[in-house]
Amino acid sequence: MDLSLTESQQLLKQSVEDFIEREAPRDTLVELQQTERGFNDTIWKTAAETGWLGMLIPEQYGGGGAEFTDAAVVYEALGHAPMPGPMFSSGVLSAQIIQHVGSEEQRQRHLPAIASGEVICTFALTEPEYRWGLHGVRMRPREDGEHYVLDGAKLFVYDAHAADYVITAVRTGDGEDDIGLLMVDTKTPGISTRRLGGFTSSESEVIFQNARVPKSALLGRPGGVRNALDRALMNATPLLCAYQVGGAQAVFDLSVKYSRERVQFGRPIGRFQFVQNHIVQLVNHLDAARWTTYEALWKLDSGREATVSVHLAKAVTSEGYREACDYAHEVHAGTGVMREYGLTLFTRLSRSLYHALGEPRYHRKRLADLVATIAVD
Amino acid sequence: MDLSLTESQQLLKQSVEDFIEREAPRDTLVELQQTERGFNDTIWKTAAETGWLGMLIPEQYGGGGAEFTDAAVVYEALGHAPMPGPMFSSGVLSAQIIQHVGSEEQRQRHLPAIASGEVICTFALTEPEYRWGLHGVRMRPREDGEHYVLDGAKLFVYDAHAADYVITAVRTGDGEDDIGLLMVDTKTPGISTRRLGGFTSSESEVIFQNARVPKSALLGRPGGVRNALDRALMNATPLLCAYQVGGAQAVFDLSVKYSRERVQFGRPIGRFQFVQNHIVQLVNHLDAARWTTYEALWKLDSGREATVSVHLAKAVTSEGYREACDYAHEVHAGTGVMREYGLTLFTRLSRSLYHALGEPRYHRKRLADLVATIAVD
Amino acid sequence: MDFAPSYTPEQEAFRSEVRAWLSEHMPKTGGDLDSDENYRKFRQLGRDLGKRGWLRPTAPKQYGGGGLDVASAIVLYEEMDAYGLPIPPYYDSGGWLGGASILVWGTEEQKQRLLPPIFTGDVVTWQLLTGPEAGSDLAGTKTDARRDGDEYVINGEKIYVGGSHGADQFWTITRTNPDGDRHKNLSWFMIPANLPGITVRPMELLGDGGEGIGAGVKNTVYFDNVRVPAANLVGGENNGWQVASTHLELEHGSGGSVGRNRWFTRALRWANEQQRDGRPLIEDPEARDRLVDIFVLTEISRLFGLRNFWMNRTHQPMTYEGPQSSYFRKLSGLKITEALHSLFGPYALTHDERWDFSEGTLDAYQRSAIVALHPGGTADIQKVIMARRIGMGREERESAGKTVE
Amino acid sequence: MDFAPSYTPEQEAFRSEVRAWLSEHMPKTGGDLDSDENYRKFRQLGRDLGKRGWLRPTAPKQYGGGGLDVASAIVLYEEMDAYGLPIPPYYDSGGWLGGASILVWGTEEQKQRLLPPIFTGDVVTWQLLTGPEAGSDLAGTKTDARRDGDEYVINGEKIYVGGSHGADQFWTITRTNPDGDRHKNLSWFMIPANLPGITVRPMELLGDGGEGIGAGVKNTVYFDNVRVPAANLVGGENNGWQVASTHLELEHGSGGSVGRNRWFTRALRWANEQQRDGRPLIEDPEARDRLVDIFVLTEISRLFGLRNFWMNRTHQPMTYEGPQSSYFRKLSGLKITEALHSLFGPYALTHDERWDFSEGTLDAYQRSAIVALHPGGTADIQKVIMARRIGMGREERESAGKTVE
Repeated sequence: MDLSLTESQQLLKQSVEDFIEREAPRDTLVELQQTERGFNDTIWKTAAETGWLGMLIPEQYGGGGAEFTDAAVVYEALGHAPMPGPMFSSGVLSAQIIQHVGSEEQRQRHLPAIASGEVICTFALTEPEYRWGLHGVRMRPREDGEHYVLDGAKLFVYDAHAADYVITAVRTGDGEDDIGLLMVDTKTPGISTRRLGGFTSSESEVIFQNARVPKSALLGRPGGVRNALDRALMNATPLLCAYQVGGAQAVFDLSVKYSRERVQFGRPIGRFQFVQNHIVQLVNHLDAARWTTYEALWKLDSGREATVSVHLAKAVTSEGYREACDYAHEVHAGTGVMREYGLTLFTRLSRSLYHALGEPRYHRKRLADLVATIAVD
Repeated sequence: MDLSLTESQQLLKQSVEDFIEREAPRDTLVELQQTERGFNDTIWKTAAETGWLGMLIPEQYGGGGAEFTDAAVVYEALGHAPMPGPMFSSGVLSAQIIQHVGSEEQRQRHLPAIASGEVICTFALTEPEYRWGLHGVRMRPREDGEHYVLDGAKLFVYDAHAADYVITAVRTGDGEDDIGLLMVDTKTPGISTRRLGGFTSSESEVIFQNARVPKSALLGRPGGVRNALDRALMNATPLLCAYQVGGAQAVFDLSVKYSRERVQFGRPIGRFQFVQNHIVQLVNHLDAARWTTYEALWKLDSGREATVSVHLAKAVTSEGYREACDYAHEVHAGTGVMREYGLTLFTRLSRSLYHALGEPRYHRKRLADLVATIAVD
Repeated sequence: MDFAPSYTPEQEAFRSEVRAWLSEHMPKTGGDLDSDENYRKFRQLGRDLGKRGWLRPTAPKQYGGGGLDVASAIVLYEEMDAYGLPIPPYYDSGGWLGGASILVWGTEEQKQRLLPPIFTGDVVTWQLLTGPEAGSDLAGTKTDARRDGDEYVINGEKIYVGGSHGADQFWTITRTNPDGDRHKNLSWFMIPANLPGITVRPMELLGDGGEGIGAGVKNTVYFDNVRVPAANLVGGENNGWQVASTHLELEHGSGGSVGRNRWFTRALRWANEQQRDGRPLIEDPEARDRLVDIFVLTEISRLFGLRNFWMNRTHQPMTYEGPQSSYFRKLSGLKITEALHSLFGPYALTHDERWDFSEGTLDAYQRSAIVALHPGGTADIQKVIMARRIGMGREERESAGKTVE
Repeated sequence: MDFAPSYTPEQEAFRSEVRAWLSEHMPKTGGDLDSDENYRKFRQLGRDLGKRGWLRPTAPKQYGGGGLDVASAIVLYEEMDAYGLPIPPYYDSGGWLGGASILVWGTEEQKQRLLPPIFTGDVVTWQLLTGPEAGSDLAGTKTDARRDGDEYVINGEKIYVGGSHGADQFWTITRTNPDGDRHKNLSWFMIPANLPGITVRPMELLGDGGEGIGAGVKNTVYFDNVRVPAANLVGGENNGWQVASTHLELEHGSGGSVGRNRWFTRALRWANEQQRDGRPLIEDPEARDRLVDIFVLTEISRLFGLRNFWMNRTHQPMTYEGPQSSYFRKLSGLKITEALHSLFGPYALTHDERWDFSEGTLDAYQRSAIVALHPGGTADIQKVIMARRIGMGREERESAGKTVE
């Protein structure tokens, strides 16, 4: 048993933190958040050049071939910034899908481009009748010779506005398993992407109007997608959790600092037990998120069955990040809602990522299905 | 609009409180709780003689014909003691069922005896496959000439160990509405009652073994029971809520008092914000319980449709009483779990009454069914 | 007990009158309710209501109020509520709260001079309470007022002020004796907004574009040697904390309300309209659970507000009820946003013109419920006041501030 | 990162040895685990374990411990846990905590004299911490120890002590200088239970007959001019608060655990066995939701315990982790009781011999989870310590007490 980071993981963490301090301090991120694209090229290039982007991608496809926990160290530090950009959508989620669902040829074609940052990719599942999970997929392509023709909309797709490819889940038949994933080039005529306004992070619509996609864009074989996709999602989710843990940690750090600096009634506010109570609840959520996430990562790295742990981690982490921000706002009162202070960067993410890859209720329901069948001792 | 008690309600409240101070102070009740029967004759006789027991029963049947809110004033004061005994089971719940389900002849026969305290009555619905509501009723009598023959068990029946009659819900057919209510004399051969041990208040089993009950014991007509029973339950429930409100109020009173008297670290503990937080949460639960209950009572008294308010009140009150006790235990720490102090009298009731007449989830589900059909403006 | 206001035939006649008048005078509005165009319409409606004494229905007639009884005032609130509007139909908490303090603490001259413009809708008033250094600790303000002849010279800064559409006057609490004892060194002023030395600058906050008319933007107000006539000092020098206790009490919720939180009916309507897997969302058991969560929370809020309304208007002795209602509303706001997010998923976070079915209200509420945690005293401050009023750990129980309504 | 203990071939061989030994020596028990008969069997098992050094596996060999490495100790815990038992298999938190304080603060003579009886299972030790006047405020004790020649004379009263089956010795914290400064006027004693002037009387508490072996009954211990040899003063006169910091730290949870809370597996089993409407309860969506609630809470508790176990055994610098784990366990205990009540309805509240399917554990837990809020420091005290250790509102961060394990 050893719950510490390895030396190389600590160095990795330090290198991300150094970069953030240099290139992406909080006031820069506050400004960036106001821009249309939401991130900038420095961030993207660094992520690619340092290898953070493609860390999880096997070496033979141009990636770092790192362990899940190594990558999580990076994503936790990114979440602490909080660093914007499609790193997770492209380098983790899409790459995992291509790796597990795609053919060898598709892996060789797409993964190196993703790892190098040359190509940005994301995953589109949900539709206007929003529901996470494959049974919510209704979009059904028409076949036309060597093409599929797509009509309809994918909604709440993270980072689609910045993506070159959108891996689009479509229905190929009426059966539960009749799902296909199309590697759709966003420059295809008839496809448009647009970032949605509001308290979301970087969710977009993708509209398909008579869009012709070559059949070769189909990842893997039709009908055999479900298990491979599930595997990819199980692998990717804990990295998103790590990003959320980093955010919750930052929100904790801010709150403790503010509790020391802010003076009211002649005392630092952290001396008041009401304020202490908020921070205690906050740190409990933070640590619950952290350790459920770490255990899921360890199970993946050590080849153990990780499904229960992944669902547990995502449920706990999503609830925890949201709660952590709420408590931080109670600590900060008016200061916390000033845009320049930066707390709301996290609050926004805590909301948007609450439902990313399935809201807590979804993961709790899946947990119920899994644990209900655990052998009773 | 007038949210105050009337002068006569205030006098009523005072008279119950005076009686409790004289005859049933808390240390007496702590002793009484340890006895097999759980209450004594002084309490029972006073409840009957003062008219508290039969308050809700119409005057022509020997009762007080009082309004719901009048009776609630009494039950709130009783809950504040907390006064034990089958007052609610007999004088409210059973009497309401007989009044609404029974024939005129049955009303005239049973209600005066209940009002005078001569006869103690209770209501048995749930069975070993516990579930509140009529669809949990499986016990099916055999017909034998002028008798029904009963076999099986009713469980978690409040006060059955002290009852002369148990109004027993039985199934008369397979349809949802095929329910009969039998006025069963507990002295009938083949019937036994026994109080259940544990952290319950006064829940009992009633066992039927080849018990022969005359057909005349059937309240009303078979098949027409559901609506009338529902009406009786809707009328009775807010009185139980009032009893719970009284308990939550007592628990609040104890906690505030203790917060002043108990000194730790050189200060009364109520000066610590952690302790203040417990009491704030407690009083919020208390007042939510109080005002949802009062509004339900007012709707009943003024002839308004009260179903939504009754379900709301029972859900809020049951959750609130339980939470109130939990917070009171946080305030009291070790002192609160000493039997002689008396707080646990309330804690026990807060648990047992949590599921009485349906647990909060049941009422929330019924609320969902009702509010989902409210006309949308 | 009677939870419903009862009306005399005169009051029922008054309802008909109000209803007819409103149907004739209610402007057509749409889109962003906080737009300049909509604001102008609501502002005009306010002036029209004010001319009839309907803007401050229970305020004394001699100061421009309506002089109406409570039941008639409820009639007015209810009829306005049918249009989803409060009285006044634009942001004027400064007038409501400041007016109350002047009624209690002002001289007769001040009441005659200062109240009619507020009560008849001639002016919009902003309250300036919070400073960068003085949030929860209001009495720690570092905005100073120094006497100079017939004037006071004010210097300092106040934040989280007002709304998007400007104001005619401000009131604020200042330090008139920096060396004086706490709570005994403050003074309360009414200040024309156009005095030289005043600068108003919008803040960048999470709640921008939030729900409600004119409640969107907040501002910083800077005072740079602003000269205010001494006649505008209300309640006497160094008596400002007393004057403030009146409006703080009301701001902490002791005034109560007869209105209903609209989130349940909105959520119910959308849950009926939205489809999931080809069926209305309302048929999903999870969705129903979340609706009931919202229902329960809003019902409790409504009942606390109703209780306070009754206690306040019938002059029952009040203690912790105001801050309780305020605390509950703040915290249940957060819970409701989470329930809405669970109910509608990512739709709860977008005001996108193509996809948002809520006219921007869902997205705005996700943010405004967070912002609402602090104004009028943080949730923690409400608990501090409740603890003192209930007498936790102390025999003496602090009493509520003096209000009139 | 590695969440699983890794074992050498020697350690795996040790597992086989332990397993074989346990299967031979484990007594047959049944019914009320707190019965006198069962207790005697567990007590004997403890002595047998003690003879092999398995009762305190990581304690130094020269004082009667096992001198084992952490991984071997985990092997032992796991194998005992398979029988649902802790080590020691009877109530002896006094030995665990007091032993730790003596190891850190005792003289060599005291270690050699006092530790072996504890570590080999010869004695059962009770901790006497709380007084009627000193609950959360332990340092406020009014139990006095006055030096008289080679002895100290002790007078006072301690409550919430021990279990149902008596003890051989006590340790407690006393005031040796009533006029001294707070925290500098206390002394820590080991006291034979049979000294004249000691009276033990059972208390009547909510948790009577609660879960766990010997944890049911609590007692009051009265000291009436009890003469204790000065040689039993540990850590020096007026240094008692330091000595206490060691066992308080452990009691606040910093020792961690590798065990699992059994409520989830129990609830799951019952939900499979219990029928509702002719189908297993587990098929009910509400029931599944409650099971997941329990699962999530117990998993978080397990992970906090595991983290602390690792930190403690590998001597990582600890701050707030101990009290965090303790706080979370206390509060989640209450939530679990509510989930169980929701799951099983009134069955959760009865130990009736005919109807209870849980062998009394459900009913006992409904009460013991309430009782568990205060021992080892109330939930509030855990928060106080967390605040100091995290440095809320202060730059200096208090460090955790010194422990050995």
